[in-house]
Amino acid sequence: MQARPVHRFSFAERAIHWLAALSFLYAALSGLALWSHHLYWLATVLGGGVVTRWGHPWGGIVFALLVGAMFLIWARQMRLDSDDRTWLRHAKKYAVHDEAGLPAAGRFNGGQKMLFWGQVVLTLLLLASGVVLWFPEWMPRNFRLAAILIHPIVAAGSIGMIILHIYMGTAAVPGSFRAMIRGWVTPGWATSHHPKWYREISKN
Amino acid sequence: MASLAATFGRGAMTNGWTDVANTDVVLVMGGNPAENHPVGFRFVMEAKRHRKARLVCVDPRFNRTAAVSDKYVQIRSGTDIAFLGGLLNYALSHDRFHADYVREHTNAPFIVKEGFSFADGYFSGWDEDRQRYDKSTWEYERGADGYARIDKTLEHPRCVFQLLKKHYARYTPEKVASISGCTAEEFEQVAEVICSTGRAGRSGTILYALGWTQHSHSVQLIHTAAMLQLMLGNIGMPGGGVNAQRGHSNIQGATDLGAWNMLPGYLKVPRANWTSLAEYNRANSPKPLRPNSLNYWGNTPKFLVSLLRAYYGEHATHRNQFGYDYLPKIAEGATHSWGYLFDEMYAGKKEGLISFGMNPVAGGPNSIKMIEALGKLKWLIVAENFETETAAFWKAKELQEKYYGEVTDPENVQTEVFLLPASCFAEKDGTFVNSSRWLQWKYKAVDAPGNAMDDQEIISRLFLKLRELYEKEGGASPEPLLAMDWSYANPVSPSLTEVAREISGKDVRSGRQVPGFGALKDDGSTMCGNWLYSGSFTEAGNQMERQGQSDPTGLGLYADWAWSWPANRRVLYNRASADADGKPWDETRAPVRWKGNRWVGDVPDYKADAPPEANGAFIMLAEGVAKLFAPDFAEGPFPEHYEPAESPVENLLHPNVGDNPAALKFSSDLDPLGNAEQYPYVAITYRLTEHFHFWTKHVSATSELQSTFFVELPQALAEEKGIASGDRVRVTSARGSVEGPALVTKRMRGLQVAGKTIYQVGLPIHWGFLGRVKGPLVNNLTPSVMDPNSGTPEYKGFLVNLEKV
Amino acid sequence: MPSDVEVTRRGFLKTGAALATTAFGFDLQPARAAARELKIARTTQTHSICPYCAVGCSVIIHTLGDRAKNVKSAVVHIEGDPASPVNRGTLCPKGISLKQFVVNDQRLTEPLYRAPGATAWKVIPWDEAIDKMARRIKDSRDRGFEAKDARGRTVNRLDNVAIIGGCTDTNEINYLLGKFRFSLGILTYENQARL
Amino acid sequence: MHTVAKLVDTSTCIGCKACEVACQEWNDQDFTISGFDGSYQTLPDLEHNFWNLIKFNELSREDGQMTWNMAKYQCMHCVDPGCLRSCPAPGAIFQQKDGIVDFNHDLCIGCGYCITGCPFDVPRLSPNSKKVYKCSLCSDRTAVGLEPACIKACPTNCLTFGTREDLIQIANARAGELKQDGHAGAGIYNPEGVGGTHVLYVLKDAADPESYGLPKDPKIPWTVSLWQGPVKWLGNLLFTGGILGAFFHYLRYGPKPTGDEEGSDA
Repeated sequence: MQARPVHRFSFAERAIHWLAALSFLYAALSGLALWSHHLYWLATVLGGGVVTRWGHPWGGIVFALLVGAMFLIWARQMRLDSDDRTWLRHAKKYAVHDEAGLPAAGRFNGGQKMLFWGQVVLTLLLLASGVVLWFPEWMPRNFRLAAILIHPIVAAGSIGMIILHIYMGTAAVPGSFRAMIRGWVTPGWATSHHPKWYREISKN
Repeated sequence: MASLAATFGRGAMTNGWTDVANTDVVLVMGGNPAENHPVGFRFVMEAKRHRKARLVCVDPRFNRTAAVSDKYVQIRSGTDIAFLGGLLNYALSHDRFHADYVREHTNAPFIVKEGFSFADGYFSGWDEDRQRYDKSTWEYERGADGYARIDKTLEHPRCVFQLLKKHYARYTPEKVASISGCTAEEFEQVAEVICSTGRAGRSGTILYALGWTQHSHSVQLIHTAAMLQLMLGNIGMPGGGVNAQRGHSNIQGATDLGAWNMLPGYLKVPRANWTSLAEYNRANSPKPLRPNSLNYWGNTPKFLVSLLRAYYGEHATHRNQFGYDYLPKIAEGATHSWGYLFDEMYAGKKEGLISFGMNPVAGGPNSIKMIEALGKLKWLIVAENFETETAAFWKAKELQEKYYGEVTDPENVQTEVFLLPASCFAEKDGTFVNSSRWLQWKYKAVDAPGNAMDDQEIISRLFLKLRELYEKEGGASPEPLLAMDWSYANPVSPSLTEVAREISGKDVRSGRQVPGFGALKDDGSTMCGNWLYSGSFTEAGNQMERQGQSDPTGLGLYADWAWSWPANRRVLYNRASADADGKPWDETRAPVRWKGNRWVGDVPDYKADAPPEANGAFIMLAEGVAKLFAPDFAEGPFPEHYEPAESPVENLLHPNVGDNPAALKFSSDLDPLGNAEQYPYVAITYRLTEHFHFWTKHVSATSELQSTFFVELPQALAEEKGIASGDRVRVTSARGSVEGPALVTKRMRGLQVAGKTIYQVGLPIHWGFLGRVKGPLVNNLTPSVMDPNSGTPEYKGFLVNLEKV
Repeated sequence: MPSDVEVTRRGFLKTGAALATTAFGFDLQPARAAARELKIARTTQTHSICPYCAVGCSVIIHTLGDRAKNVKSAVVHIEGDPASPVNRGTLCPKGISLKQFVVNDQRLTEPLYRAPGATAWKVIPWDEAIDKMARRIKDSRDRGFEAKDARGRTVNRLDNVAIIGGCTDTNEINYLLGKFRFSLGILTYENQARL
Repeated sequence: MHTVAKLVDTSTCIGCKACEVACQEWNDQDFTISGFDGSYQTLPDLEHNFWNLIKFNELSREDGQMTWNMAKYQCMHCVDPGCLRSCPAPGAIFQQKDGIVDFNHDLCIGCGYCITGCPFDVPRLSPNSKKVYKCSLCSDRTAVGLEPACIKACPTNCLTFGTREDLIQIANARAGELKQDGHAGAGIYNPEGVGGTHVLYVLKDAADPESYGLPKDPKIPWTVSLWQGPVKWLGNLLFTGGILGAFFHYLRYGPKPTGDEEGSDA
């Protein structure tokens, strides 16, 4: 039976997501080059230390702008409701594929919403601390001292989340990657992962 | 320098830089060596570190020297004689003077003629009409043998010692404090330290500079210091002396080679009444005043004839008195000092001025008068490394009008100006004489830039062109010009080595260089350009090039480094470092020692083989000893405290005689003096360590260090006036005004003088209307009031008003 | 950006030894030879004396080249001469920046002339300057020279022309200036020594 | 191997600025005309092209006497340099065996972390080259056996150059002299917080280095230490843990069932 494709992500959503992904990848790799001398070879790959130091803040700015765009289009949909909270409480069950008793997910499940809000907050922190590190000559010393600690901690958290996100979006949930590449999912995929959303869009 | 020459016999720093390390007490007063001679100051720091020497700083400002001093006292500018007079009184009344030294090496035992007196601010002999002294009562009483009478017990009521004691008894600590603005306690603390050197075994030095020489009573001021050092037995001693720190690289050399009314070697330019060589020699070869006086100036004829022989070569013969007539003769009573030069120029009495490396517009005093005076010239020739305010004086209106009173528009300045690019120190060889009297040879490193020319070539080409014109056209008395010897191997640009040989002198017949001035003759058989430098270039070669390091005495004499005038002697008057029997006052610090048949150590300032008792220790003076009582000066044989010409208070010692009665003042319309009602604050001008005079405003490194002129003022005054650091203030004197940001400091405070609070304002001098950084000419403010003996202007301690702009 | 890659690799090569010993350390402290070259390694050294104050510090002037025929020497550095007992190599801020005094774009390089009433300098050749100046001096001297005074005494003096300066020039030049002064009979000759 | 050091005896500093100019001159710095800021100090602070600054501190003591403390300020060449610790570009900052901490500007990426890492606030970013500069202790001169330019210039022997051991001895002796001279609080400044420094000071009042413009108890900032230490290790753990966790999760649980496997390839 050939299932009718279910439209999940608009072109704009997908474009913003992938631009964000690319800029995040660049910022993360260039950031990692400066994270440790042992990863400094990444700077070499990315065009050398001076270029890396120059490009990293710009990558970050682009990423932050795109996170801003995502915020504009998704913030309303990312509000946590009571189902999400219940879902989050039972996230462990989700992880081991024991989904009985989990509330039905809407367009985004609780985990995805947490990723969204997490990235929004961390990106704001990265942006603020990053600007301080970008122009050390203009910044008060205490700001710089705070930023030099906050930026790597937040970056590490952000990268950690994205590792999880990539796993989930590729290997862990087949069909998700296609959803973000092509924009559609199968009715089965929709039913099993986002039943509440599927019900809603089927009504219309 | 006039002062030291009269007191000791020679106008130069007595000891030298390296010797300062030998001292126990340093009095820095009238100078700021940490600021202006940082490298010379290193010997003070060595003495502090290695000898536990005490550094006392007495100055109107808490300055860089004060910052590392052990004791600092703030005084009012222009009250140094009061302070030093107080020290003399302290030494005498507390028995803190070196009695044996005073008896042996000074004129303290000399008896002064009856009739000498001091009362109400005047010494005996004041002629109110002529505004000068008749000095006939300032003389020694002579015995039947023609020599001065002495009393070695120092008890005769008219002996110098007793007169001195009486004169300074008025300078009590309380009086000093109320004149100078310090407290009596501060004064006594300092006096205790200074006078601790008034015995054998302890040396104290005095370091001074332009803070002493730039007063209307400067020569007397330095004489006071010299008297103090004599009373304490510190002259001729390593670590002692009165050490003038001179401000320019070759000020000493330029003076040694004849400036003002001098020929080279401090031989006087003839006076009109010395109509023949014989009369000159008579007038300038003093008679000894004591039987044991070596009286070295008795050799004047040898020095003069050798000089004339160097000047006029083959034209100097027995028949023409060796060309004596060629020399210009000064009218009796005339002095051709700075103040007169510019006063006469301003009055239109000068046609031309040639300036080699001087900048009177910036250097002043009274810059506006300098500018206007230069505008009265027909022509002005300036040889310089950089365009100076003097060469460009006609631009003053255009470039920095706001800093001036009325100056003339360039269009109305009719002076023709030649500005010649000269080579700088690195671009020619030759000798500089430092403050220690060391003649140090330098070598040429590079060529001058562009078409800049060596000074010797500029002078020579002008000379040769003039000679050519006079040969071709004749003119007014060409003889002195045509007789002047210019027979150098390359007359257009004489080799400086060749000139150095001429200065040191040679035997005309053998053509051999003379070994020293002892070989000079008055019969025309020797020639010598400057007897003081005789021996600097001998048959053994150029002594000034030497770079030997040996210092066997450990006293820092460095006899093999360069060459020191006179006769490579390093510590002047070193014979006075020992008692009558030749026993050193301090065995650990003996520059010379008597070995039974000769003196060893430094070159003795004495006959090398004369026993200790043979002569007096001060061989240049007719007395044979140093002069506490010195009739040479215009305003009295003893220094007396006189207020600056512009003073905020009356003279507390004698209210009817305020400032120096003999001071030189000028009466042109540009020479007004201010009073304390209109101008209530005392101003001082000074240098900063970051700059050298008016040169380094062309150098970016030093311009970066201090880019901006500022007005340094006490915090209390600033608060009173509502001025914060950085606010723009205007300083005005009776002559002109300057503007700049205020530097408000706690380092200067109000001083209690005669019951009044007196504030002082500090003005660094280094800016002008040309250079990499620009600023006002501080000398717009300074008065053309001069010391009567030296003609040095009163740059310190004049009155100003101050307002926030 | 191959050049950056190259630079980075060179950096690693230089630090190779240190890397080997601190394989996992984060505090990388590579020791290596100084990267800077001594700028005065092969200059020509000339002994001189500082022209500023009267302490009389010895300096060493370092100039470009070895005085070979085809070299135009230029001052590249000036520092204190340790041989001098006066300064033992030390200098003050003015002395240490002497190079900038010698090599300075504000130095005068041509004779300049300002005609009466003019508002600007004009460059003139040396020969013309010397001719003009000698003429001015001679005219003034001819006008103002006094061979005998009012009482008939020989005075041979000139009081309408004065010379100032010399205290920043060498003895030899002062001596020549003195000869120049007395050949003309000039009475007024002042210098900074007396100010 | 011996290490080299500079000694600054503040009791003999006359604020002549010879060291400032010697530094500028030797390092061929461009000179900028500074403004007036109401003091004798050349500049308010160090600059990327001004590595050696004498700080002038005007203080009035309780007894009404003035002191005018002058002290040279420059890179301290710490034994444990905060700049080096925080530098992300390998080899851009290095510590020579003789103790000199120097920058290799070919490798400097201009991130400015060293500025933050330095407890003495010394390195400065150049707006022109976008690289960071500071005193190199004249490593070009010391490499050929010459003393640093500032040391050579100093007229009052306030500055001394030598081995660190010798200078510590000299400094202690000098502090002893000052104590005898009535400065009971005299001592040396060689702050332990950075493992000691290769620029040592003798202070008349060692308990109050701030009156000479020196920080009281300089340490590498804890944020820098935390970042370079635990944060980095925890971060590394997080990254590797995250990747390995995902991998083993997949091995154990496999992908989520989608509900319509056959539709996935459409």
